[in-house]
Amino acid sequence: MKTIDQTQQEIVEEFSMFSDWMDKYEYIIDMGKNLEQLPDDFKKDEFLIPGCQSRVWLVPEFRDDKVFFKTDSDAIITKGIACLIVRIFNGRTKEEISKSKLFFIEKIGLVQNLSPTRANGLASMVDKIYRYVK
Amino acid sequence: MKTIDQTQQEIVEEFSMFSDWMDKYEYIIDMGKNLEQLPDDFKKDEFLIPGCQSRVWLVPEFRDDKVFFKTDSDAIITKGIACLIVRIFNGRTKEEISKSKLFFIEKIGLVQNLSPTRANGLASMVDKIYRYVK
Amino acid sequence: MIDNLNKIRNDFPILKTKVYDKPLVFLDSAASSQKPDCVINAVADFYKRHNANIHRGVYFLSQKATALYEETRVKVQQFINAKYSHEIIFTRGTTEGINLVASSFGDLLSDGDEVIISEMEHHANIVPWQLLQKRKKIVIKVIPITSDFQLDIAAYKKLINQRTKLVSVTHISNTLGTINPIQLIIDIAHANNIPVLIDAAQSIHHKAIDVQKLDVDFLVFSGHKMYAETGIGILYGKEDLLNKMPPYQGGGDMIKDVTFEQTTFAELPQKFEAGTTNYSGAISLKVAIEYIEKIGLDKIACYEGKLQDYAIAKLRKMPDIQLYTTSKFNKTSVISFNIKGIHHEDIGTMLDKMGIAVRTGGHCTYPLMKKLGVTGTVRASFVLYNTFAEIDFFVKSLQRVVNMLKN
Amino acid sequence: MIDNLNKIRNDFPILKTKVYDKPLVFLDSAASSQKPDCVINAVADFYKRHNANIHRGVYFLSQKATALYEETRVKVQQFINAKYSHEIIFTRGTTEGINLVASSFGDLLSDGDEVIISEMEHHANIVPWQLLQKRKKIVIKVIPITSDFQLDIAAYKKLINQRTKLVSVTHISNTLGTINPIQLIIDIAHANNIPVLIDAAQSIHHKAIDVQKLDVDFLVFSGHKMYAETGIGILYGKEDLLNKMPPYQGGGDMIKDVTFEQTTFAELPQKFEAGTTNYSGAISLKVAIEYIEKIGLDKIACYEGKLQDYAIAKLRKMPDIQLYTTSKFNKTSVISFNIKGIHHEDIGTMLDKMGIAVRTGGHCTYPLMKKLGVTGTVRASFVLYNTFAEIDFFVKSLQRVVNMLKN
Ligand SMILES: Cc1ncc(COP(=O)(O)O)c(C=O)c1O
Ligand SMILES: Cc1ncc(COP(=O)(O)O)c(C=O)c1O
Repeated sequence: MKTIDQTQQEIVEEFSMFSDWMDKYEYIIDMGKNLEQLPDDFKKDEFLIPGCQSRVWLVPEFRDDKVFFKTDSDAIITKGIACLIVRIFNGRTKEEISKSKLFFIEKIGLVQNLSPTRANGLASMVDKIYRYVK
Repeated sequence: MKTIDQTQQEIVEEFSMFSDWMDKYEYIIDMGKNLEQLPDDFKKDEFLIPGCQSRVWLVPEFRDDKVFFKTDSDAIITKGIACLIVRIFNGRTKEEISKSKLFFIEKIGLVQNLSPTRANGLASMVDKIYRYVK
Repeated sequence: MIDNLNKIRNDFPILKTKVYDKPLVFLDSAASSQKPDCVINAVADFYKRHNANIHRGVYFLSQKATALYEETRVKVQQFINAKYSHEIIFTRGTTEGINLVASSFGDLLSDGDEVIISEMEHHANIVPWQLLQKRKKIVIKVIPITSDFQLDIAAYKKLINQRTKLVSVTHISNTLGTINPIQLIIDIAHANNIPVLIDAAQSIHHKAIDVQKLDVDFLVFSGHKMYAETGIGILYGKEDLLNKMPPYQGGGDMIKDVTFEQTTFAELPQKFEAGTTNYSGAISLKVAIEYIEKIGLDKIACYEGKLQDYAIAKLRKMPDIQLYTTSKFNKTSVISFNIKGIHHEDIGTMLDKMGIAVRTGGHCTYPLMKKLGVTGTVRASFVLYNTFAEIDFFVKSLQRVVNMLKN
Repeated sequence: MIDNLNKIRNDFPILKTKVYDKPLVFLDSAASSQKPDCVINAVADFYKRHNANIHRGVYFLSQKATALYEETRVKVQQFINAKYSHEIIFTRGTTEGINLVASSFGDLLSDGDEVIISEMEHHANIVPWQLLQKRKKIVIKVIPITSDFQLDIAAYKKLINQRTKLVSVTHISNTLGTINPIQLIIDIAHANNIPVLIDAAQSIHHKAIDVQKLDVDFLVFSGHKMYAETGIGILYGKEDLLNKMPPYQGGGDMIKDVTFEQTTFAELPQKFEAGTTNYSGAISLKVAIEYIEKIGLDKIACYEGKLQDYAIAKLRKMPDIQLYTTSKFNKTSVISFNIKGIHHEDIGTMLDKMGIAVRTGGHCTYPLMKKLGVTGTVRASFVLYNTFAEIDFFVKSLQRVVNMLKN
C-alpha cells in the first residue's frame, strides 16, 4: 500500500494531466458521481461537516487499528473533493494520519481556486479527520 | 427713517467697500465690540437662540406698536452679525417685518462664507424675529 | 428603453475586467451592484479636496464636508419625496435601519403587542424582531405566500387585530423578485391605524417610490445595491414617529447637552446619527442617485423588465428546471431556480469558472427556502448594465454545466 | 524622527489644496485625519476590479472581496496583537463599538451593577451607558481628574466595589491630550475581577497597543482617525467575553439558522456583523495600517511629540493664554487652550480665514468643559504630516487674530 504522501503525489500527477480548469472540475465531478451513496441513516448531524454551503457527511469507522471513512454530499463537486480526502486517509493508522501533512490541495491548486467558503469546508473536513484520530 | 430694504441696501454698500474677507470681518468685529452689553438678567434661556455654537440672546420689546431688540453674544463675531440683524429690524412695525425679505446676507456673501453652523444660527435668529411678530 | 447601453457599460469599470481570463458576466447585482466611475471618482475627489469631520468644525473643510453630507440628505428627500429632510436618517444599510426601528420603535411596544412580517422576508426583517423578543414579549405574525409566490393578502387581513402595532414587509423579494402590492398593504394597515415599514432594499433603484403618496411610515434601503458605496443606507421615518422614538445609539452629535446627571438629545435627524457617520459613503449616494436620475427610473425599469422576460422565456425551455416565479407582471429582474437533481452550489461553482457570477444558497431567506422545500436556489439578477447577449451566454453556459453535472 | 517629511506630505493630496486662496494648514486631525493616496486609490481600485458582496457568493469576485475583507481582520489582529482574528469585530467606528458593548455586555448586567467611566470621556463613552440606564438600573461612577488634567487614580480605586462590572475609560483624551496609565487602570480592575474597555480612538495611530500584553478586555477605535476611510471601526473583545454576549443587531451573515420558531447565531466574528458591512471601508483600513507600519509607530510618536513640545513652548509665551495641559510627558499632540476674554469660536472663525483648520467648542466632552469651567476651547492637533513651519504660522496667525478680537 502506498503511503499518505505517495497517494498525495499520485493525485497531484493525475491533476497535472489537465491543462484547464474545466477538465480538472470534470474529473472531480466524475469522482463525485462514481462514489456510492451513503445510506440515509448515516446522514445525521453528528457526521455533518460545519462551514460548507452544501452538506457533507463524513463517517469514520475503526477496523483492525485502521480508520476507514465513508462520505457523501448533496453537491457533486464537494463530494468529489471529499473523495480525494478519503482516498488519502482511508485504511491508515491513527499514527500515520496524525503525523501526515496535506500538500496535494495546494499543489493541484484547489485552494487557490476554491472559494474561501469552500476552502473553509475543506479545512473543516480535514480538521475533523485529525480530531477523530486524536 | 429708512425702510427695511433701504437699510439692507445700505449694509450691502458698506460691505462692498472692503475688498478682502479680513476687512469685512474686522468691520463685523468692530460692530460687535461697540455694542453695549446686555445686563445679566436678560441672559435667560428664553432669549437664547438655539443652534449656535456660541450663545446669542435676542430680547424683543414692543413700544408704540414698534419692535425694538436688544442682543448680545459671548462671541464677538456672532454679536456683530446680530447687530446687523437688529439694525435692520429695530423700530419696525409687525407688518413691516412680516412683509420683509432678507437679501443682505447673500449679497454681502455672509452665508456663502459663513459656516452652515453659523448660517443655521443666523437662520434661527431671523426665524425667531419673524415668530415674535406673528 | 435605455438609449446607449454601451455608454452605460463603459461607466462601470469592473465590467471590463476578466475572471479566469474570461469576460466577467455579473448577474448578482441583487446582492450588491457595481459602481459607475462617477461614484468611485466622487469619493476619491472628496478625500482629495474636501475631507474633514462634519458638523463639528467652524472651518472651511468641515463646513464644506457638512454641506455635501446635508445635500445628500436633501437629495434623498427629493428622490423619495419625503416631506422634510430631517425625516432622512443615514444608517449603514437596510439591516441597520430595521434594527434601529426594531430597537427604538420597539421600545414603545408592550408585552403582547404584535408585529406582522411575511414569509418572504430577508433575515434582516426577521431577526431584529426576534432579538426584540428577548427584551419584550412581542408576538411575530407571518403573512404566508401563495403557490404563485405572492403575499396572501386575505391571510394578511386576518392577522391584523387590536394588538398589531406594526406591519413590516419587503417591497420586492430578493429571492423571488415578487413585487408586493405595498400600497394595498399600507392602506389595509392604516385602516386599522397600524404603521407600516417597507424594506425597499430591492426596489429603490428599480421603481420610483413616493413616500408621501404611499403614506408609508418607515422606509429602509441600502446604498450599495443602488450604485453607491457600501456602508451607507437610509431610514426614512415620518417625523412624528421618529420624534416619539428614543435614540438608538449614544455619542457625539446626537445630543443637545450632556451631564452625568441628565443628558438631552438633539433634534431630528442628528438624534439618530451618533458618532462620526460614513459621510463619504453618503456623498457617494448623492452621486449614485443623480446617476439613476440621469438615465431615468422609468427607462431603467422598462429595460430591466425586458431582460427579465427574455431570460425567463429562455430558462423556461430548459429541461428539469424549476423556476420560482410565475406571474411576470408582478416581478422584477431577480430570477431564482433549481435544476432537478443538481445542487445549486455546483451550478454556481461551474458557472463561475466560465466568468458568470450568480448567487447560490438561501439568499438570507431561510424560512422561504423551507417553504419552497429546498436548501437553496440559483439566483440570477439583472440591472441596467446587463445585456441580452449576457443572458444568451448565461443560458448556454448553464446548459453546458447541467450536462457536466447531471448523472 | 520621520525621514522624509516632504514625501509624506506628498502622500496626502488634500495638503496641497488651498482654502480662500490660502494654503491649507490642517490642525484638526484629532477629529479626523486626512487620507494618503494609497488609501484613496485602494478603495477606487477595489471598486474597479474586485467589488462584490462578501461572504455569500461562490464566485470569484465575491471570494476575492471576502478574502480582502478577512485579510484586513487579520491585519488588525496583528496590529494590536490579538490572540484570534475572530476577536476583531468590524463596526462603523468607536461610537458604535461602545454602543455594541453597552447594549450587549449590558444585557448581562443586573439592576444595581456599576460601570466606571471618567470625567474626561468623550460623549461616545458616556451616553451609551446612560441609554443603557433606560433599560437597566445600572449606576455610572465617574473618575474625577486632578488639577494637572490627569485621572485621579486614588479616587478610581475608591470607586471600585463588589457591584462594579466594567471600567470603561479613554486611553488618550481627545480634548486634553492626556495619556492615561491604562496598564495601571487595567491591573487595578483585574485585581478585582473587573473587565476593562479602552477607548483607543485617539491613541491607536500614536502608540503601539498590544492587547494581550495589556490584557485589556475590550478595545475600540475608528478607522477615520488613523488614515482610513470613514464608516469603519474596530471592536476588539476577548473571545470568552464576546461569546457570552448576545448579538447586537440581527440580519444576514450573523445567523447559523433562521426559522420563525427558533433562530441560532453564527460563531464569532460574524455573530456581531449583521448585514452588509462596510467592506470597502475595511479594505481601506488594511492599507492605512500598512501605511502606518511602513513609517513606523515609534517614529511617528517621536515626531508628533516634537511637534507638540514645540507648539506648547510657543503657545506658553502668549499673553492671556490658558493652556489645558501641564505635564508634557503624559501627553500626545492634542492641545486645548483659551485666550482670556476671547471666545473660542471667534478664534476658530478667524484662523479659518487664514487657511488654518482648528477645532473649537466642547469637543464632545461637555462634562469635562463644565469641570474646566468653560463653554469650549480651541483645539489644535498635530499628526505625522504636520510641520514646524505650520506651527510657526499657526502661532503667528493666532497672535494676529487675538489682536483683532481683543477689546
Ligand atoms: C430585501 C432585502 N432586505 C434587506 C437586505 C439587507 O441589506 P443590507 O445587507 O444592505 O443591510 C437585503 C440585501 O441583502 C435585501 O435584499
Ligand atoms: C476619545 C474619543 N472617543 C470616541 C470618539 C468617537 O469616535 P467616532 O466618532 O469615530 O465614533 C472620538 C472621536 O470623535 C474620540 O476622540
